[in-house]
Amino acid sequence: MIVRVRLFARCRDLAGADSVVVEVDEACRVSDLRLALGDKLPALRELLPKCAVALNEEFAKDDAVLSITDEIAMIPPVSGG
Amino acid sequence: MIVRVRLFARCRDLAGADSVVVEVDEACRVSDLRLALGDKLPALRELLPKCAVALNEEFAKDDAVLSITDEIAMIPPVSGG
Amino acid sequence: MIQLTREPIDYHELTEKVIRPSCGAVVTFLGTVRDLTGDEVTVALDYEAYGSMAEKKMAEIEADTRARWPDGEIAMVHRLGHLNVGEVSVAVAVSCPHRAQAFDACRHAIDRLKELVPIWKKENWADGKTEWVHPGSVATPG
Amino acid sequence: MIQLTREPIDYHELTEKVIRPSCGAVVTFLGTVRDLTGDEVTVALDYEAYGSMAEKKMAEIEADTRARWPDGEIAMVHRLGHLNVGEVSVAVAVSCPHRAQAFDACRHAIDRLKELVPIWKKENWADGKTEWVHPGSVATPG
Repeated sequence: MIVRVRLFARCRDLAGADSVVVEVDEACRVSDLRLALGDKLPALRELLPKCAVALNEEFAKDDAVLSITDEIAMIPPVSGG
Repeated sequence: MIVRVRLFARCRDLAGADSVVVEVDEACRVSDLRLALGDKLPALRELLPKCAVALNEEFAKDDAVLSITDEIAMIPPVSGG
Repeated sequence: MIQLTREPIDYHELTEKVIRPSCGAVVTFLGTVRDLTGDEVTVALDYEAYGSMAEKKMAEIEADTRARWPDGEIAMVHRLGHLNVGEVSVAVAVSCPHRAQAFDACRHAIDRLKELVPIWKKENWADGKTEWVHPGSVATPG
Repeated sequence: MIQLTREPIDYHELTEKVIRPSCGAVVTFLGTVRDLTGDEVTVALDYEAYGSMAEKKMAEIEADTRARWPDGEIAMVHRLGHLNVGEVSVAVAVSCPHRAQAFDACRHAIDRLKELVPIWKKENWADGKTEWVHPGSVATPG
């Protein structure tokens, strides 16, 4: 399936875009998504392990399974405040 | 010697005055002053043991010796804030 | 900066005063008049001070707080006179480089103020009676 | 009440909003832009958020703080966009019956905000370079 992943802050700068479309298998897990993103955007590889993944605006664990309808985002370490 | 003692809050209300003049011996200590005040103003006797004594705007210990030039005040338990 | 005042406290101005380029955190504490003390209804408070000593003690607390948290500013104001429920009786604003320091320094300053500064409040109860608040002494409604 | 805004934060209005007759203490925390980070000179910060998730997380922190300190109010605002040194980036105002609670509740809320809310700042250094701040990741000046 094709999913769109939102990118923020340095992830966005490194990718040169505020989202990226990647093709992943059905029943793709968050950990699989990380690998697919690293393949598609090698510039992100260093930062990806530090990022959280949000599914529908909630932090997701690495074994969570993506759904085609999920809003997906990479969350680099936050620095608000 | 004759000293004037400033009174605040419930001390003042109980005494009916914002200061009181008492006669004390030379070399009077703070503890002696408390006794002299209790003799002069029996209404204060219950509250006096809870009060601090200030000499020249500084908390004084019971064995501190009064000077005729001291500014003397009874400080009932504070409740600012 | 320390001050006693009979006017409403402008805590916004007080807070602005402590903001510094070198400080990333400001904590402002406000004491406000509560409507209940235990089960009794307060309609107003009257604050009285031994003014000169209160200012001296507040200045000492300011100096002590600065000595413990040297990088930053502190400002505190206590109001005197008649205050209605919801009005601000005391404001303490502190800036520090980081937030943990700012919280600790502000807490330190207000804790010392409540312990050491000769200021007293008189409760004005709903039934019309009044009573000086002297913690630790036996309450005698007046 | 929680809010993201691109306008300067009116922290006075925010603080007024949480004052309650049943609460005797208000603590307001402000985060302000510092001029130094370590040895490097900051001239400005740019804040960016994943807006919808940031609002959701702030609402969760508000609810969690209320659950822990049920008596009182909480309001928090985070600013986004370009901020100069000394400007307020975040404000958290909390009222509680007593001051220890108000300090603890305000501290809890800002600590959680800095830990959980998807907001990022970009340093604008004096030499014209910029750099996203991602704690725990290797810094790569951009």
